Amino acid sequence: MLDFIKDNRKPVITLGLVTVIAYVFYFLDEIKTTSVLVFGWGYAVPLVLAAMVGIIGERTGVVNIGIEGQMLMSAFASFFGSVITGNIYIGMLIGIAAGLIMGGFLAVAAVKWEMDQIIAGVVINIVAAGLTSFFYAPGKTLPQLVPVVSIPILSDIPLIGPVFFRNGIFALATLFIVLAVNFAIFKTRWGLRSRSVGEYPSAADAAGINVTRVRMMNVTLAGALAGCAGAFLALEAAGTFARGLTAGRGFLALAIMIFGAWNPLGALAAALFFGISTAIASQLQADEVINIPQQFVNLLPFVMTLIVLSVAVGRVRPPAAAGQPYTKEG
Amino acid sequence: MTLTETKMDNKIGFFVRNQSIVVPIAAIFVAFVLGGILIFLQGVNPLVAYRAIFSEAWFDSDGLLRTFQKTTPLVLAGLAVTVGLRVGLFNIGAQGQLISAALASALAGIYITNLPPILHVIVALFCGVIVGALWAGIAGVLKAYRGVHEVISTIMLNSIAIGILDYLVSNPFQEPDQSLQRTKKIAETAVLPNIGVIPFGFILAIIICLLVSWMLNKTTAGFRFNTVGKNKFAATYAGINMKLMVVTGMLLSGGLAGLGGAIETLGITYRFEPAFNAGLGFDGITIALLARANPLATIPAAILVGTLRAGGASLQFETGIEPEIVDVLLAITLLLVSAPILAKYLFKGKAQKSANVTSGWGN
Amino acid sequence: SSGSSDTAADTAAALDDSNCAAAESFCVGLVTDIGKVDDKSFNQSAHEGAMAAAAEVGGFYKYIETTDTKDYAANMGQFTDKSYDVIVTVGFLMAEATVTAAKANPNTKFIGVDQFQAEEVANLTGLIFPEDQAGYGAGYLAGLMTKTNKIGSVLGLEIAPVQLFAKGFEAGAKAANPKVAVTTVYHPPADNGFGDPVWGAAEAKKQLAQGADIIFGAGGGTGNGALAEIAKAEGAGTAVFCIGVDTDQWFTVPEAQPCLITSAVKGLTEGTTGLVKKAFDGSIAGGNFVGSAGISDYHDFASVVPMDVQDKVAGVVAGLKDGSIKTGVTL
Amino acid sequence: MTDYLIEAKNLSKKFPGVLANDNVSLTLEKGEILALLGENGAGKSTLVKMIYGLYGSDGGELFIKGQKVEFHSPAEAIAKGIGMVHQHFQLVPVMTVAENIVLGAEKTKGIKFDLVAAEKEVTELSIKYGLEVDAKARIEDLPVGMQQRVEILKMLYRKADILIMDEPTAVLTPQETDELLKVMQGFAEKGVGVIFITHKLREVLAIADRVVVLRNGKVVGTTRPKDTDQEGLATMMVGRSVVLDVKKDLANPKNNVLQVKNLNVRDDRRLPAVKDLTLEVRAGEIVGIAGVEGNGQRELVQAITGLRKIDSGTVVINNEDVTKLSPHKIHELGVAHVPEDREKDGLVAAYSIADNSVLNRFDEKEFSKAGVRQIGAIRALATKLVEKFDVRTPSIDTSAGSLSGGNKQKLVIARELIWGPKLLIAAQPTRGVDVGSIEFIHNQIVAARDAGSAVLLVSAELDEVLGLADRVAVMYAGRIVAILNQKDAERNKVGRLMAGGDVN
Ligand SMILES: Nc1ncnc2c1ncn2[C@@H]1O[C@H](COP(=O)(O)OP(=O)(O)OP(=O)(O)O)[C@@H](O)[C@H]1O
Ligand SMILES: Nc1ncnc2c1ncn2[C@@H]1O[C@H](COP(=O)(O)OP(=O)(O)OP(=O)(O)O)[C@@H](O)[C@H]1O
Ligand SMILES: [Mg+2]
Ligand SMILES: [Mg+2]
Repeated sequence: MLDFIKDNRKPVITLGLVTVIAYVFYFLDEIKTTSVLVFGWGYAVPLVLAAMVGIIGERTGVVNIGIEGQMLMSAFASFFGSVITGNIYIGMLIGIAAGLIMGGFLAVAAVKWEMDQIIAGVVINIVAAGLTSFFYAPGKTLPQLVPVVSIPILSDIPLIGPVFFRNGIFALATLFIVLAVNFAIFKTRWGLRSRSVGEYPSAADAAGINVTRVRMMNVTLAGALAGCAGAFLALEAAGTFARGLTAGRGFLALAIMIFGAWNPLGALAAALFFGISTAIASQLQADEVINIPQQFVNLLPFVMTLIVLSVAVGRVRPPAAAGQPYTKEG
Repeated sequence: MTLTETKMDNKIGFFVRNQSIVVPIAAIFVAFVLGGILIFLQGVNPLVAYRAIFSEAWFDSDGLLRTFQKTTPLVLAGLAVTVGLRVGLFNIGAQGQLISAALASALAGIYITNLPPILHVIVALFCGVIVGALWAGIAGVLKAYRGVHEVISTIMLNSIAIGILDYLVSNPFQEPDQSLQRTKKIAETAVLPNIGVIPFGFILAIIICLLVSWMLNKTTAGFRFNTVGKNKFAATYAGINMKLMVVTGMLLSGGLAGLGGAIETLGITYRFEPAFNAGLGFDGITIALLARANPLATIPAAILVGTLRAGGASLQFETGIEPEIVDVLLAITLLLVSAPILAKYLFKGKAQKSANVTSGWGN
Repeated sequence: SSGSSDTAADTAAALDDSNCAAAESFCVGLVTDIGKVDDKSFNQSAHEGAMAAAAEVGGFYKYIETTDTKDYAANMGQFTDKSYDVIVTVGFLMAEATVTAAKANPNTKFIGVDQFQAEEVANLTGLIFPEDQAGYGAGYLAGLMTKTNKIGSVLGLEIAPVQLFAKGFEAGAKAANPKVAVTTVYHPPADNGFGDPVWGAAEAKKQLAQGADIIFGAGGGTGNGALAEIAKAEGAGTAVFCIGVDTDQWFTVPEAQPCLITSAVKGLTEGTTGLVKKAFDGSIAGGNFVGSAGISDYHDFASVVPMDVQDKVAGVVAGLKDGSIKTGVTL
Repeated sequence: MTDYLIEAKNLSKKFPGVLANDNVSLTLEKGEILALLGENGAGKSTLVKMIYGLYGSDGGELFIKGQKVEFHSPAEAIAKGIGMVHQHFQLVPVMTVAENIVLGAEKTKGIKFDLVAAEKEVTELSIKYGLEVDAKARIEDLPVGMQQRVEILKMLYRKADILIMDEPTAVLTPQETDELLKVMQGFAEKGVGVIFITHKLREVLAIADRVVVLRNGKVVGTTRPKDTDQEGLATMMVGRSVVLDVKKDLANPKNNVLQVKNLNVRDDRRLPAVKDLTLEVRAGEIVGIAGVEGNGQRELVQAITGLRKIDSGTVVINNEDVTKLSPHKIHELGVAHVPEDREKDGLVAAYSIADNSVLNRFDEKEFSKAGVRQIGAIRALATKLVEKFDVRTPSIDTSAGSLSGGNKQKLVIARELIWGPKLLIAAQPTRGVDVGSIEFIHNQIVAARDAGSAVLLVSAELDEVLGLADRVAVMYAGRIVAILNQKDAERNKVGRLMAGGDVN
């Protein structure tokens, strides 16, 4: 535990601070605070999941700007998968499978073909927007609702319980996914190898690690998380599919990833920060406590992010080989 | 080897040497074939569909004008992204810069009233360029002096621009007695004319494109940009001021996007309305990548996108195929231009490896 | 959906609009606002109305979905080039382009849905609706039904028709129940302001948690997201309710049925059908045509909404229609 | 034949425009140290990279321990017991020593990577072989000598019995080199076969059992140290005799060109690196800085050339205070700089040789008129550089990145020397350069001095400093601990000073 805190000082301090502030508000107004945080976390969930996709990719040296498209395809697949099979659980699996396929596409294009990684991602985004729009069929509804699950004991903690531990499947899983990704990247053999591939692929190669295979595998598997994010959006958050459902969240997730310094817990903190400031903006609009046009109130999350980044965090260093195809001569 | 064989070889050699031209053309061709299959699956003859697009976009005078009109801001947005890429900056914010500039030039076109025609146009264009440049400049300064990554800052600045403009056109600058969020029309003196089917803005865009290309390839300033983009350590060693380059790179990039927005306002829409410029900045990314960050190549890339978009409506009218098919065509083209598969298939061992266009997250 | 294959003008028929100019053929074209004919909202309603009218009178129907606001004129041009008899343009964003096209094509009848005509053009009819009245009626119902005295609205972008609905809703609720508190939240300015069900759902959830028991979802996909979220909430249909917008969303957003007591509707479909038919028999006149606005059927909630409430609301809606009640809403 | 650890038969390797290896055959026995010699670009690195599975071959056969192999990746070579130390260290800078050593052969505890065990094992291993390192230190915080140890430990950890070392001594101090040579001999005694690439003939004669010489991708001869000497080896490599000692006249120093006073500078980790340093260099003299790498030389050079912020103190060049000036302004005052890391700082790999030859002079009048680049003048300069400094390249349009290491260095030296700078600052000017080129570069530096340039030479190569410098400044822990005239600077004394010892 102590080690954990030491390893992750910045995110832990940030999250701790947020928690303390949240509880202060909680004692002032229980209902408002809880509901604002529920909104904030709900908003953060797809951003966190998508940021994990970005982090896994970049930690392995592959920039994934196609998260937006990967999520959109998965959202589409999970929704229509549910509709067609009549079962949301099968739909979820179809969504995750779609994510895997999209991840696999990026892997083949960016790793195997050594294509410019940004271009490969942009292609995914355009294709996804085009296809999901082209094949969209209106008037369909989900066969059933995603059940809300309460985790015993944890869900009874005031404030934190209802916010984090009383949720749909994907929202619930997200916290654990973040912890798992964090553990995997920094504590496992897979993580060590992946990071070496993302930092200095030729060193990894010289140490006998198959750079191409590690990259292919990670980028593909990360696609599954994009699948979870897409399925969350369609099945849990919106309960439907709409054209352009992801609405730029894939790009926002990249910002979150950088904000969080390519660190899963950092991304969690950044996404919560962003989600909660979005929620606060909507609450300020609803309460009309301050008399400024809603357009300005709603700038809060964006302006805050810029301020925090320029005042506090400063320069962060991406994984050294992110964006560079690994070419073996000869 | 016989004489004819040598001749054959020379002919093939011509194609091998000009791969950078052959591959995109082949890519477009293959994309249209694949797209044709999709169209065929919808029960429509692909040839009819493509004829609908091109007869509208190229062989109809109104359509041709619209093709040029659509191409114009795309050239400039593509250039904006290209210039960024050359300095190692990934400007996702061309959209925000373009729309801020569109409003700025509209305001200049409306509220400056005592200028003669040509001067008024110049001033209004200039206002757009300045505002676009400054909006991007914020990201440049944040990056140079506070280390804020331009990908984050430009994404945030896009949203901030949308919010501020929304407020401005629903309040202080809204057209009186109008429930639409939009400004008044610009004065006649600020209008950029069309010359036959060619908008004056298009000519301007082409000139700027040539200038930027010349600047990047032939001038010392361009050498500075390229060096920073290719190796920032060597650039520092070579005495190039990195901070200054980051800021000027963003200013130039934003100024180009801004010019796109200004031309759009003064030459096509004549006023500012938030929905007018939707997606142009993001198309700019596609175009810059399609052109492989080569300024001159943004012209054909933008013409391709402009043509498909101009012909899209006619496609639906004639065949019932949804206009989104156009994006699928573009995506396939981009994929084939950038992935080595096509070149490998065409040229086997002689395929040239094209260098990366982007440097990941810049540097 | 793909193209118009699920409409009256399916592909086979679409190949044959070559003789629209002929007197015996009646061709109807529709151009959407930036958006699609399956948007579960005003484009879809107008589309269905025009299609129904064309089918009824044996006419021919086709549509174009606009993808760039700068293409309105060109898209209308596709129809005028083929001498279509009637062109329906949807959405107040198209107002100006429609006026221009109408003036340039005096022999074609134009119907501008949601387009107020300040000056009369003989061959252009604006189909307009008093949205504030529809909102007022819905708000009146909400004011009477709320137990918590807290109601809310989850809205799309802050533009004129949405503001009219929202302000009407608030005015109606306050008129019915002075103690009621109304929360009004617009989507932040963004390209997807009318297509963000995720945000809509999150906002609805938040308002519910803060005690609102009736929520008005008005803003395309964004509002629909709110409706769907409320339908999932605890007590949906018994303690908490939702109200739809534009059309009777009982049909267009079936996932909202568990909570949807009514929708604040404007008669888009009937209005469009009626005007197209008038254009067919030649009785259409220029200027503005005020369509109906009110609230839709209660459907399954007819038994949940008390009879006296139903009566009071019906009275208010009638009063609005005959002008004896004013909403007092201005923009 | 089964006795050979490695037997290569007629290996060939083509690169666009270059036949890097042309039917190269070679053998390595158990316990043998085989030195590979050759000019820059002769194909040494290419050959060993093929053996290590980094490159595929375009012809020929390779047998490892009698078995025919065809490697597609280093992993396969590693499995056969081959280990390689690359000249460009293949270490992940942000990871620790232990992590780097076990990378690719990690032990796990449950699903966790067992870092504690790795650290313990690495510490034990390093003690056992007398190559002490801090297992927990991050690579980027270590001096190059230490990084080299990590590379060797990496191979030991994998129990390699064939070691390939590509210019391992290029970045080492004399002491470190001697240690390494001892370690290599120790390996050989245990039956390990070693392929050793170096440009330093002294090292070859000291430990090699056999020497294979490559030229233009072909084996041009095999010999044994006892049958030859430095001259003989040099002649075999270059095809002519090479003068190994620097010939120069006495210096004739004139006015002060560089004056550094009480300089304080910090390193990348914000720790003091240069402390209260004072130094002068006059026109017409070469001042050499001797010192173990990592004692502040790099920061000193960067501070003088404007690349690093100065905490306090002043730098004056030609009577102008340049303490706060930009690298550009300082260059304009007539300062040439051969940077230590040519790949990172000195060249743009993607640029052509022509563009690289004006990398820091692109805006001079000659190469830029009214902001427009003068391509003709630039190409003329590049052609001159390539010819005069014998840069081996197909053309001046070739990208600098595809030059061999030594040729990259020659290009940078050429660029910095050609314009007659008032002050030349040369950091590690001959690192990785073959003997023939070293001779040439040394002569050029002396010629620059004689033409009136002030020269500040920083080199980890003590012989180079002693041979070239008119005055030797010994740097230790960020300070100049002694300044000696060439005649007083004897090897042992300087060595002691470099290690922080006393003059006496
Ligand atoms: N990946 C490559 N692509 C193109 N050419 C290459 C490549 N690698 C090496 N070469 C060329 O092959 C030749 C041999 O290079 P190599 O690196 O083997 O030389 P070397 O003997 O190691 O030289 P040095 O002493 O400078 O290290 C050179 O002409 C070099 O430019
Ligand atoms: N992308 C590339 N394209 C062409 N040639 C390259 C490329 N990368 C490296 N080379 C060349 O490959 C050869 C081997 O590269 P490496 O980095 O191992 O150098 P080296 O020869 O071992 O070290 P040094 O050159 O310093 O002695 C060099 O000649 C280098 O210039
Ligand atoms: Mg070499
Ligand atoms: Mg070398």
